[in-house]
Amino acid sequence: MNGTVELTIPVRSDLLILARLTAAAMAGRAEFGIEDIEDLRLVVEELCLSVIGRNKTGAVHLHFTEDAGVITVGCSLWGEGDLDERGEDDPDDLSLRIIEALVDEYGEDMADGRRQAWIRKHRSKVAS
Amino acid sequence: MNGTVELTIPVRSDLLILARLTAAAMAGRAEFGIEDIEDLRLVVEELCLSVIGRNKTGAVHLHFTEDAGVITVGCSLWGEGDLDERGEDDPDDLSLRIIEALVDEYGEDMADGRRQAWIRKHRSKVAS
Amino acid sequence: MDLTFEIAEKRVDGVSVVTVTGEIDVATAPDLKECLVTQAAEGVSAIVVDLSGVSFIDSTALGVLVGAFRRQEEAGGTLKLVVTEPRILKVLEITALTSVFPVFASVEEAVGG
Amino acid sequence: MDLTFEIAEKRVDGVSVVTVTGEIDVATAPDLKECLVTQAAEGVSAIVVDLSGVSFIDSTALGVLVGAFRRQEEAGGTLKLVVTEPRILKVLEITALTSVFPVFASVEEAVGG
Ligand SMILES: Nc1ncnc2c1ncn2[C@@H]1O[C@H](COP(=O)(O)OP(=O)(O)O)[C@@H](O)[C@H]1O
Ligand SMILES: Nc1ncnc2c1ncn2[C@@H]1O[C@H](COP(=O)(O)OP(=O)(O)O)[C@@H](O)[C@H]1O
Repeated sequence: MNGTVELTIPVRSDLLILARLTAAAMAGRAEFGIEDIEDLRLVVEELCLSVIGRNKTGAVHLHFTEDAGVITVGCSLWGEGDLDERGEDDPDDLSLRIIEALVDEYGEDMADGRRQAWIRKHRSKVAS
Repeated sequence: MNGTVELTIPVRSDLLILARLTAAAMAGRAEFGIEDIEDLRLVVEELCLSVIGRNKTGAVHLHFTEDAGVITVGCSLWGEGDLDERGEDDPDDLSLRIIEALVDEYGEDMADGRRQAWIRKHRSKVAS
Repeated sequence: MDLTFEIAEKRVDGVSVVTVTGEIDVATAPDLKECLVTQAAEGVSAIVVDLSGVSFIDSTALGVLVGAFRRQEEAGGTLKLVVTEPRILKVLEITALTSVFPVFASVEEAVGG
Repeated sequence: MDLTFEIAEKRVDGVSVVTVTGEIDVATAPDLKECLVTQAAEGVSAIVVDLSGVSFIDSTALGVLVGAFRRQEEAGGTLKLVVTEPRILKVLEITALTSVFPVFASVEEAVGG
């Protein structure tokens, strides 16, 4: 628990900003440069969007750890999800391209019996 | 769970800003005025400080709910706390005065077998 | 933390210029979509979306822009972007969308070009 | 979200003016305390803490200011505050600290008064 920040937000679009704020604040405190912080803000948004998919109920659970200039963010879906009928504007492919381009590592694993997606980003050598 | 935001942060001073950011973002989304948002930011900081007291380990667990212009924030301490030797600059009395002045209701209760302190603030009639 | 988001519409030389300010994310992208869908329904043939004042753009917002771009193409119209922020340009580049959208450095160039 | 926090010190007519910028919270208050403790140890008799550029102040920060005020009093010195932000004045008022600190609207008034 020590050193880990956990955040649970309902699958309701207008609160995802909290995930971005948490990522930015942690990266800021860990002395990431502005460009790295902006990358992380976007990546965390895309991580949430990819985990949420078309679910319109339930909650997104995130955990953030920072250790020696490396931030890891894990994201999983809690609770049963009713599916949205979206379909149009499905940006999954875009999310993946963004994540691939901006993180050092990403993947999926099982944590507490739940599928979790995670990303990892190192602080750049020169603060940009 | 639905509609509730939960945040767990280690008892480490430089991350309390996350509690303030979460409070401000929720209040902003709920169309609280600037003065109300600033009040809530301060109150949530003081709520955390009063729950943390002299503990220097463990984690602070917060939950935020918003319903029809009323924001409720609960705060409890998770994990065993090693006590800090502070003593000087003990601002408990100041925390209490601030909380009393800026919220509509506050109190303590038991939640999940843990002592929790909570505050409640209504959106002002006229956005200030 | 800047929660202000605004969409303004104006006409410049017969071109519809949509100026977006703030963060376009999953919460605000629907507003942009509604604006662009309405313009398409009204048969607007030339649209310029000015993203100069945009500080954050996510995949939802990009999806809305791509959707609008396609609708314009199918209807024989155009949709151009104005991007000045390096940050926004970077996001368009990593998603390979700079090869989809005509991107300009100012509204004047987009309207004229 | 503004994470910048700065403390600057200067001398104005023999008075030590400490200018604080940003948010003084539990994370940054120790820096202010260190600055004020150092000044007391150096025997500085007149201190003005300029809070004009402070956007947030919590009880930890207020505790630091009260502690410094008392140290100055005991040593026969003074500590005055410059407050221009209504928000900061409000916090001083609800904690009844406006009756503890001499509060001024500008550095000139604090140094002269
Ligand atoms: N490089 C790309 N070029 C074009 N479209 C893309 C690209 N990458 C992803 N897309 C997808 O195209 C979608 C937009 O199409 P959509 O909104 O379904 O249009 P329509 O409904 O008008 O057919 C976006 O949501 C996006 O996921
Ligand atoms: N209205 C008040 N006036 C004076 N002191 C107050 C007031 N309210 C609270 N205090 C307490 O006084 C403390 C500052 O004293 P302290 O730092 O212990 O001084 P010292 O260690 O120099 O004796 C603050 O932390 C604060 O809790």
